[in-house]
Amino acid sequence: MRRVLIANRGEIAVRVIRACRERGIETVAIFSDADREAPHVLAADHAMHVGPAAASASYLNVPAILAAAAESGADAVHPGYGFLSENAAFAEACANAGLIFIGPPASVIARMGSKTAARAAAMSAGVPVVPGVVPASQSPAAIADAVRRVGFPALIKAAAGGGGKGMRIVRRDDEVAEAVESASREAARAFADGAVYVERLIDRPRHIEVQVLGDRHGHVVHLFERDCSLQRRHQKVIEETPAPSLAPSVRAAMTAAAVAAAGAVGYVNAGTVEFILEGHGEDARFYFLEMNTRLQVEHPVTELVTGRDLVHAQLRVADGEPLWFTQADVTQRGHAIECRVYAEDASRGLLPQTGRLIRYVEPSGPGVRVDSGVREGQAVGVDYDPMLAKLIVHAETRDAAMARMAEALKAFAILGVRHNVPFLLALLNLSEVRMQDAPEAQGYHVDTGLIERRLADLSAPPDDTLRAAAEAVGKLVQGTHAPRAQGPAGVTGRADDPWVTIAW
Amino acid sequence: MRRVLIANRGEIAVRVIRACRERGIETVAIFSDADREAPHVLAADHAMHVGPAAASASYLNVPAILAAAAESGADAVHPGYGFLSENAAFAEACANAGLIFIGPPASVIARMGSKTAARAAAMSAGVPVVPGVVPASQSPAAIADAVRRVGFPALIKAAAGGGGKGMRIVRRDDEVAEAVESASREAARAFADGAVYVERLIDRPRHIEVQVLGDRHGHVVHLFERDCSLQRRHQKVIEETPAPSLAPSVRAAMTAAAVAAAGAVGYVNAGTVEFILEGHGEDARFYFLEMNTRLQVEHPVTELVTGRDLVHAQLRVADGEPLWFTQADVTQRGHAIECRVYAEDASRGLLPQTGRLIRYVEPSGPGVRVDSGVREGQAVGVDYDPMLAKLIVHAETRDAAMARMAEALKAFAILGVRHNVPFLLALLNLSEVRMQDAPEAQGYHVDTGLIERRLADLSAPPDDTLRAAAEAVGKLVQGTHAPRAQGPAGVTGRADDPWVTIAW
Amino acid sequence: MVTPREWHVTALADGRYRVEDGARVMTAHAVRDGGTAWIWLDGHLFEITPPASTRARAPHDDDALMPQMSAKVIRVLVAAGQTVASGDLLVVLEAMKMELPIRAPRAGVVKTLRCAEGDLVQPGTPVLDMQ
Amino acid sequence: MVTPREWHVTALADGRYRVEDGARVMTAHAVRDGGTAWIWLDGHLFEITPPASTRARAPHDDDALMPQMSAKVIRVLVAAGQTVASGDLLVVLEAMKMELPIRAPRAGVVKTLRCAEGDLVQPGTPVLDMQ
Repeated sequence: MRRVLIANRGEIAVRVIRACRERGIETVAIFSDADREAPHVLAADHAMHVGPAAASASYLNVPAILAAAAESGADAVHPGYGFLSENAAFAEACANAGLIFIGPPASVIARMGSKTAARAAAMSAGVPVVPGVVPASQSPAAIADAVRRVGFPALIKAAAGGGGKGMRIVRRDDEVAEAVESASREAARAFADGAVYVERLIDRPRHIEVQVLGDRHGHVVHLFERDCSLQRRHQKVIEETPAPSLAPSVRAAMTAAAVAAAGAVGYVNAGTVEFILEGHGEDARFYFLEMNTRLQVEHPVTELVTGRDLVHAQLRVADGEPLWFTQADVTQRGHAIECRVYAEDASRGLLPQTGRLIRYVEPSGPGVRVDSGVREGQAVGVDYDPMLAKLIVHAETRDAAMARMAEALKAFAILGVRHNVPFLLALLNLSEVRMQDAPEAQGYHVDTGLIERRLADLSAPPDDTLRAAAEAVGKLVQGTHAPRAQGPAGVTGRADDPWVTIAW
Repeated sequence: MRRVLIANRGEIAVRVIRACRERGIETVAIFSDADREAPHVLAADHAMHVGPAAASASYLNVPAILAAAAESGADAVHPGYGFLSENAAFAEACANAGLIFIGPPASVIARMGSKTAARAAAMSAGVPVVPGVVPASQSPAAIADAVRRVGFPALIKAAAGGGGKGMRIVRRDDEVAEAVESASREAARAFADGAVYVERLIDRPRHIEVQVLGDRHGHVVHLFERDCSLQRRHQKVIEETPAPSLAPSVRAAMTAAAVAAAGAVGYVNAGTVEFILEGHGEDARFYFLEMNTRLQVEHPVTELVTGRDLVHAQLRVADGEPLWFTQADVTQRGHAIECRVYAEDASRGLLPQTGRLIRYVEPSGPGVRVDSGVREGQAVGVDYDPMLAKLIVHAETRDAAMARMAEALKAFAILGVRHNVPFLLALLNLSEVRMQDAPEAQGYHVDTGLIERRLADLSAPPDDTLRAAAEAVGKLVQGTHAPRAQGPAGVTGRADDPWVTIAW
Repeated sequence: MVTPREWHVTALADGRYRVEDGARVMTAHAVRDGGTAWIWLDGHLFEITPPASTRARAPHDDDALMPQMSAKVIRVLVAAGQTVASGDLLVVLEAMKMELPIRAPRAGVVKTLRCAEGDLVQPGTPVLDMQ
Repeated sequence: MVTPREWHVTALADGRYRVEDGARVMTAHAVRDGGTAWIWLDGHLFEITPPASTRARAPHDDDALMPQMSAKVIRVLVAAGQTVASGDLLVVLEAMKMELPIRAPRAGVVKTLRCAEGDLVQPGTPVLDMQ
């Protein structure tokens, strides 16, 4: 492997480019019209234009990407996450073009990419799955019938799904028709496959997933779990490892199940087996949810706690190297948390925001890692996911990691676009989330519905004293002429003027 | 401990302030006239002015610092490193003022602060020391006599010394007089104590030190070693852990010796026992050099490889907490390297430089940590140490860490002041330093004299192709009017004009 | 009600501001963007507009009928003249790969439709008017 | 000798520059400070001054007699009129807590002493003149 084309953009493209450079591998970035000066383009050795801003015409444009690979002399393709990363046809096309696809074989992607086939694979490997029904056909009537057989509350899910897209909860019979139609439509648009199936809704579950790594020589190891229960609209917001208050026996069973599931399908590459967890302590039950056959957004927490670099691992495995460590060599040390920093407005239902990053200053310091793909001056547009950066911290204990995260979030200065950092701070401050290293017996009361239930407490405005301080700054800033003040100046203000202040 | 005054400046003050905030402890910064807007002042909850720019009148001004502590209501003092950190009188004065001094008792500082007393303490704990002679008196004749008894080459060292100050090598009899006088004078100025002693010079030694941590309840553990052999003018430039090619039996003996030395003097706090290592493999011999009774500049590499936060540990130990882990819990994982980024000019004998940081962009990303105490726009003056930042990387292997460091150094953009980043890159590229995970038997050929011997190879200019590229950028920059270009522009240049280009 | 309290603010060299009231010292990041000052202070984001440049506008039910961002209309479920109940789904937008439902903020009648399927709609403009 | 080669440079929005020659793409950081352009490129630091603003000055033995930075004179070991050998210690300066020795760049005679112990000396000005 000599030259890798990264078929992605943003922070993950930068992340992969860095790892390649560290391994002495040349890199080729691809870019759309919107990304000519994006950080991933500047980070790479070469950059190829693949189309207009719309992802469908650029980062999802298979012929253009394959042409870029051929023209640039790349011999391998890293798909990142999202976009084409779980597209079996793309993996197949890469293989046919003589390119190493840095991921599992196309057949494995196809199998695990269908939720129904993945469910069957998990069951045959002895891994528990959520009770559910695959509709006899994809007609609205057949799906509605499947919902009624599962009983309420039920969950309609896209067979090809991921990231919460094409997923609908139905609690009453009269919600079924609209939910079926909208789930199918969203699934069709997001995955080019509108097929759905139905599961029993596990109420107040935790989302816990296991990182696995398989090589081309039949070895599979796990790198322990991640707790991703803090979600909004089925999208993860904060992830951490180790999972708080997870009984050791349950952890052992889940990691073994993940290795069994991956081994059963001949898995190669870094991958994630997602579970939902119901109940507490030794009695908690877990069910297979799906397998993601690619690097996960939240992979950094695993890297920090296990000390293993997953992108380096992907590159080595794709190059045919047998695993260079055993399961016994993998240990958890300390605690890591990731916050996803999004351009979205917590006071307006977490709606994505657009604008320009007039000021963008990342936090730094001991135990603080930022994986980002934006820079100051850049426009945040409507074309792509509104994630700006991932802020990840590592510390000796969960309490210390929580405190470190709060300080790092406060030091993350992003101006010009509304964002969710105040929301993340409020979330970390919820008593259910803080938990202060509580004894196991006390339990952990975070589940995937927590954010929705506590939304009102998560967009609380700052107190009047802080507001007055901000208004005093505002007066001084209004008097300046450049985006960056050029020299020192001073003002003393009683900020009780009737200015219009919007705050988060 | 509720409110800590940090009796220091720069990166270490910022580091300590961050740790205090993470533990819910309020912070008080002190500052001189030169540091009114320095990062450590902005990071703290409160800030007290202690005097003019000269360190002797501010950061070494004990009455002013004690007054600041009293006025701000601090109940503890963290001395950082340098300045008053190993000043027993200051530790004593803090204790007398009812302040917790975050360090060992004054009596331990005094004992280990005298190299001769420390030597005696090490010897009585059974730790090997370099053969040497303590002069009968501090008269030039007595010192010269001690030199002759040790034999040539000999090393004259300040009894109160540290950081290479007050140290002179003498290889011939006619060098003795000037060396004795200059070592005494430098020692007197740096440590207010001109006493010196004499040791046999160990030729081509490695400098390896062991991190220890003791609590107020009689427990001492070690956190393994650091290799700090890459030095210039007796100042460390690059540090790493684990020490390359260190035989496990030698590592075990050195760490045990360090714990014995610290235990023998009732050591409390984070501290470092420094050794020099002579020879290779199982046969290598180590000698006690000195003990530093404070946090060390290079402590981050130990934090990354052991997963323990040493500043948090200092705070907990100072608050009376017994050690919360045992020796068996301390393990080494991966490899960490630190580069000290200095404002100094490699092409002019590594002389310190002054100026303004017109552009200052730190690297970031997986496994990259920057501990810094400067920011863009700040002046780098003559009053303090020219260290701008510490760049620390962590990776699974030494090779991976070296590659990561090289990439991070290239991404560290510092403009407006000459600095040693190109020098550091050249140093990492020396075959003796790279070593490429060589088998143990091959040995490791770095010693404390390597930089001096290879200095000519470490300030090699860039090739003409790169120079031409820089000149093309220069043309475009010369046409701009603001320090930051406001919009995109383009130029195509054949940069063969006779411009004056200075490059490192 | 803003607590009247004296804050002293000093602009620093790199766009930071030192904010202090004798007891507490904080650092803010702030920039001006047209008439708006963006301020990041103690984990809160402020957008401040001086009184002169403010256009008074009372909050309005029909805010619910405006997209919060540029979006594409993917479905229109009502026609002009149609009577709707509070909460009825009127239009479905899509932006950043998500569906954004526009629901009736109250019971009423659709007066004018201002969009069709496939249109791109902008924030601040209602997708339809209600009587 | 500079290799004649075509480099195309594009200024980006935040003070970075994209530098490419068809085969290789690099990113530079650059700023102008008075007449000097500071450039960070591929791990090398460049200071570039255009021809017009350059004052020609041949390198000179007496460079060795000038401090490279502001420093304090802590010892003067010679007097005017004194004959010195190459390498003799003439003056000891101190800056940033380090001793900086000034040694004779060649054999000769000290013509004028330009400093005394305790003085602050500046870069670019010799501490003494030699014949």
